[in-house]
Amino acid sequence: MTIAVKTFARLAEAASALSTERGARFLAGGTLVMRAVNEAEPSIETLVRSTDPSFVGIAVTSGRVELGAGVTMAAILGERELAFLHPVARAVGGPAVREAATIGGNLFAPSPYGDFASALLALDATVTLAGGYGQRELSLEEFLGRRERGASLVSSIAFKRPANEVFRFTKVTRVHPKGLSVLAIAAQLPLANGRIAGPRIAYGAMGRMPLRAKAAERALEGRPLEDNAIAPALAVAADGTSPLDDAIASAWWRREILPIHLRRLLLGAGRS
Amino acid sequence: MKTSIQFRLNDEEVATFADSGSNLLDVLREGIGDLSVKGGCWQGTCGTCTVLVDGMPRLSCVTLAESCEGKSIETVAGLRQGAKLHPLQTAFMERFAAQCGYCTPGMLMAAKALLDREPNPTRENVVDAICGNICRCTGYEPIIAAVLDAARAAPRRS
Amino acid sequence: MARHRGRGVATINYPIGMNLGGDPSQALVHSNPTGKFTVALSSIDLGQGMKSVTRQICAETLGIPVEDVYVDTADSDTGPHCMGSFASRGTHRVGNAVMAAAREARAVMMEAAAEELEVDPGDLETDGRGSIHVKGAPHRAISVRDVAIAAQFRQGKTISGRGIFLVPLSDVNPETGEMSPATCYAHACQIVDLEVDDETGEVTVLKMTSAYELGRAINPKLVEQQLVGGSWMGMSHALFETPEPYYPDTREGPRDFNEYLMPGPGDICPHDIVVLERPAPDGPFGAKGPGEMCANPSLPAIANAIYDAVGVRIDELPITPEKVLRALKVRGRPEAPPRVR
Amino acid sequence: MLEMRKDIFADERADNLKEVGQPTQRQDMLGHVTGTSAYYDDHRFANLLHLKILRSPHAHARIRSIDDAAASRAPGVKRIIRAADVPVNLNTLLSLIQFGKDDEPSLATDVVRYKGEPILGVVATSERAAREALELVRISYDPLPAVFDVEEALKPGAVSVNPVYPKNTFEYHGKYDHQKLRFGAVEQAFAQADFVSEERYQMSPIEHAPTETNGSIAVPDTNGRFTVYTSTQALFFSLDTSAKINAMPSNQLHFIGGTVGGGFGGKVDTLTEPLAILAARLTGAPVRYRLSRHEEMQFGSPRGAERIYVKDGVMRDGRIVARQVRAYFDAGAYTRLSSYAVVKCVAHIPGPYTIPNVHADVFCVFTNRTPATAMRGFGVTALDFALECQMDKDAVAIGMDPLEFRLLNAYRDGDMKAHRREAKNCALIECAQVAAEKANWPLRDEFRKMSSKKDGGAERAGVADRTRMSTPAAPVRTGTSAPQRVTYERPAGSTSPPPIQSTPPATPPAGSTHGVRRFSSVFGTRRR
Repeated sequence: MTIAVKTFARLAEAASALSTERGARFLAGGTLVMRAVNEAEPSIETLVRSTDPSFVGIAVTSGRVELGAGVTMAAILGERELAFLHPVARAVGGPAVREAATIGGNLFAPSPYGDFASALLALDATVTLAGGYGQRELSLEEFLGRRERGASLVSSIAFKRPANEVFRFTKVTRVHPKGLSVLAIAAQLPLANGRIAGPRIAYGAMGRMPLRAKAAERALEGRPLEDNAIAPALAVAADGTSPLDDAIASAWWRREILPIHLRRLLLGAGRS
Repeated sequence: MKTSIQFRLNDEEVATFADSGSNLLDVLREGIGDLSVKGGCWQGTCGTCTVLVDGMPRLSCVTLAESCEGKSIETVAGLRQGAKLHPLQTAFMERFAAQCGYCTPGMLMAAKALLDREPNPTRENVVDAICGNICRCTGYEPIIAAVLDAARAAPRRS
Repeated sequence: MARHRGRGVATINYPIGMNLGGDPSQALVHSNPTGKFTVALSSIDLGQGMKSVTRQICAETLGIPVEDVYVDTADSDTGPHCMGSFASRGTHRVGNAVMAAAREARAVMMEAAAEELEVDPGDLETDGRGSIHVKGAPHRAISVRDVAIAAQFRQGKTISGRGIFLVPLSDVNPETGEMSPATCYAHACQIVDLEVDDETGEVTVLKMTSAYELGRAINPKLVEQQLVGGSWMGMSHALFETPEPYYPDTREGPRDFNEYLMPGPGDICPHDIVVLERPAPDGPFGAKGPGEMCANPSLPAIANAIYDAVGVRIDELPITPEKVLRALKVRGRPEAPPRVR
Repeated sequence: MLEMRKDIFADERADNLKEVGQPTQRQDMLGHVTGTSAYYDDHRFANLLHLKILRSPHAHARIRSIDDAAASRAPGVKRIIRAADVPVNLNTLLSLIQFGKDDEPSLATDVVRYKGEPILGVVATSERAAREALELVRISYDPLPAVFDVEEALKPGAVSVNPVYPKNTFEYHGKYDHQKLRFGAVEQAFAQADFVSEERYQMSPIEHAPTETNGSIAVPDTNGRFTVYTSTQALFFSLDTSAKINAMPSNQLHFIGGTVGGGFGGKVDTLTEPLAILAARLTGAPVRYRLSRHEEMQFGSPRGAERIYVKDGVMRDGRIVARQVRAYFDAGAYTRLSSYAVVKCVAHIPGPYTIPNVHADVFCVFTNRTPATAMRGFGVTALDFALECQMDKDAVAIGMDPLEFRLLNAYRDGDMKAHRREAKNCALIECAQVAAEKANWPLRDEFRKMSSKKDGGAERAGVADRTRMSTPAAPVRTGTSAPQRVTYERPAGSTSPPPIQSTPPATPPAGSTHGVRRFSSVFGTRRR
């Protein structure tokens, strides 16, 4: 059986096809889907693509960033205004993967992939889904909670642009400079009078999908970024996480080193 | 279902028919007959099949061939100009940067992608450029040295 | 956080060729009518440089430039039997077979030259540049090309040779293990400097310094390829690789190069290498084989350096950061790790 | 950076060579950098068919039934290959050198013994069609208990993995469950030693991970022959193994290879050629059998997982007086080459040191893991890891510099090795001295002045237990034990190939030479 490839000029048409065609899968960068096609994954019978220009659009204003879901890691790296995201994009694969891998695809990548999604979670991003009957917006958190429940087509992702120096990211790998995540930490750490106000921290590879470090966020509220002050946050850093044992690392090791790397990130000693 | 695919390969127009849904690697090798491109995993994880699509490095094994319609593709078969080797090829030879040679075509194309946009790379740039390409023989050091040599040897682009 | 530096050493030797011998290889060498030689083998070049090493051995033995030799391998219709490319047997076994074949071919070449120059073959020598002349009288010379033409078209001689090399099979005494496992051994000593992060267990290899004794470096560049790549593989075995990360549970076995861990180009370190040559009496020009032994010292040298750094012994490979961290938790983080040296 | 130390051992070497010793460019380098080096898969054939293999999901199970009816009707499928199609469906690689009994089927018949064991093949017009057809095959299994640990496998009542070796150990000399090494008297030496320690070491299996996976293309040639393009590391080894399994005369096969995308020991096992040839015979078309990366990673034979116990007796002055090694090589479900590695390991004990009392027992153990095979440093890498870690611990225990401790015990010319051969051509001391100098590792003067050529022999040349000493020229061969790699001669009357076996015996008779006779080329009789 060969695969049918259907290409649509508009995302909405692609979204319709995705829900009506037999065994349809949306193809963006291909890093995950083409591998499955090569392996003759039986559930894939149709590849749906779109050439909609909005799918690869990047809109950056002083307050807001809106990215088409088809924007690649390489495109992020080519956008000076998105410098705060460059360490995140560079953490995804080698250069050839970054040319293909899209931020939309990253939202579907199973752990320990999906580092970019954890960054977007820390940025409190909203996801816009394209459907045959129009668009729908929901928070990334909500999206991740239901992503395995059915085919959906993400058309764009938007978030408030963080102030300078507020966003931090670190990824721990076994292999350097490129490797799958042992864990990734993304954090927005706004400071007011030298104290943290409204932090937002997300982890990659600390569960089946990117997740918030809510206990640590609460413990950091109102604290300065100093060794003693962050200790309570480190103590609860792993609360609510459920890391996997996989080929890269065990759940035990992930939990053990999470507070170490969170501390390094908070105190500015992390790799980025 | 066979579908027709046409693109530029190393500055020549080529066309072939392939099963719909085929990856670019299989189309280049089986369809067009460019055997300079090697396959190592068909999973997008080893970099062996790296080619340039419109000047940018791509893993041909996870690139839908139909998405390359009308594009310009470069493989190592087109790297040398006539009898004259590309500076990267010369540098790889001088540094003995290949043993089994199987990863070499992909390595060269990954390195070319770097030098085409960054003629004066740092060691860190080179390490990043080849970090998606697995080599099981050399320990990488001779490859890194060769790419740095090639950058020094290449005529400066404007 | 504290990063602790450590240094470890290992010294090893390695047997050349199949254990107990009994692993022959053959070679055929012949000239074309204009004095260019082909070596026919069935041996495999899987990157180690079989074609190149045997080419140099053949040229040296024939006394002609290396450019005038081409190695053709591996076609079972034309290449005679070779046991295979394993057990560090390529340079030693195949090299010897090629040398024997080249000697036989050289003898015919010298006879043919002697006939053309009307001298005794014993009075002739090759200059290594494509010419044969009377010893002490370089002007009384003939080119290898002209010798080949004469041999083929006037004298009716085949400038060719057959070679085989076989270390006779040794038996093993079942009660004592008495045996003759190998005829020669390569040697190595490696010193590894590294750093251990005592909060995460992560190990960063900083420097390798090694001395390898391999009989004769037939080609120092090819030797360097093996030594550099082999040490990388040794480091990989020591710190990274396993297809069964949760053995004896076979879950989560890696399926691809993202999941199967090996050092990336950002994990490598400077490596100072010194090569020693104590010729093996039965090696081709004394050569042993560098290909396998070079990976071996890195595993224990790294393990020993980790102990030197933080005082924990990991005796189970690979030495993952998780294992180091677990051991550190049992032992307690060292303020001043016990020094080995 | 590589430095040649030509000054060392200069008196043993002539350095008047012209081509040898030169940094000549590799003959194959231009091909490598231009992408023109031709690997096995760089050959194109019209109407190429593709073979994919169905593999066991269980580590140990009885196959109750196989239903491949739907698969055989699937689009593009040309042929299903079943165990019964394999002419000689039981082999062991080293039968080529008359070592070991045939113990491994090409396709499993009644029982699968490791996760990933081949059961059935589909030959189809595309790899995709073959993969899709495999999804349609229905197999029902009765899972059996499995054993994954070498020492568990040796316990009484352990699951029996391989019916050819029901006790889970390879048989040495036709009667022993392991290979021994006995030199001197370790127990007495341990009793007298100042310090005794025993440690356990565990090697990991290692995937060879060549960038080119194992594969081959078998092409029906004119005149009834088959041309086989192959990634093998050993051309005639693979040719003869393929001829045996296919019950074909070896000259019906024409193997072409020699340019291989990395091997490291992982391309000796002849994993693809026999079935590619069989598929080409059964379909009359060229067939490619290429392992996917996933198959290569999970089911391609890895480096074995050796477990090694080392017990040392050391004196306060730094002399090692006794070393005892107990090692278990995890062969996985079938022998492949592990039996050979055990003997090589025994030969390597006690490492490059002169120790007067050495005792070793090394086992080749069957478990339900993926069959292990050769890899760079085969039989030695794990032992070196164990011994060199042990050396470090010994040095710490007696408070000696670890490099000086090694130098003190290093073997020298004229010393007696534990396998009862004189040490010659040694250079361990010089390597250690040179590396120490290069790395600024301080050595005391007396250690810097040591030499492999000095102070060896004399009492270091002795064998403590002389009752077992034999003359090196005539190794002891015990009366009734079966010969182990003792002869290249084939049994008389072996020129005609035996009849094709359609249903191989599950357990061949012990000591059978089954499989050996029809071989011609491996030991030179081809040109006799």
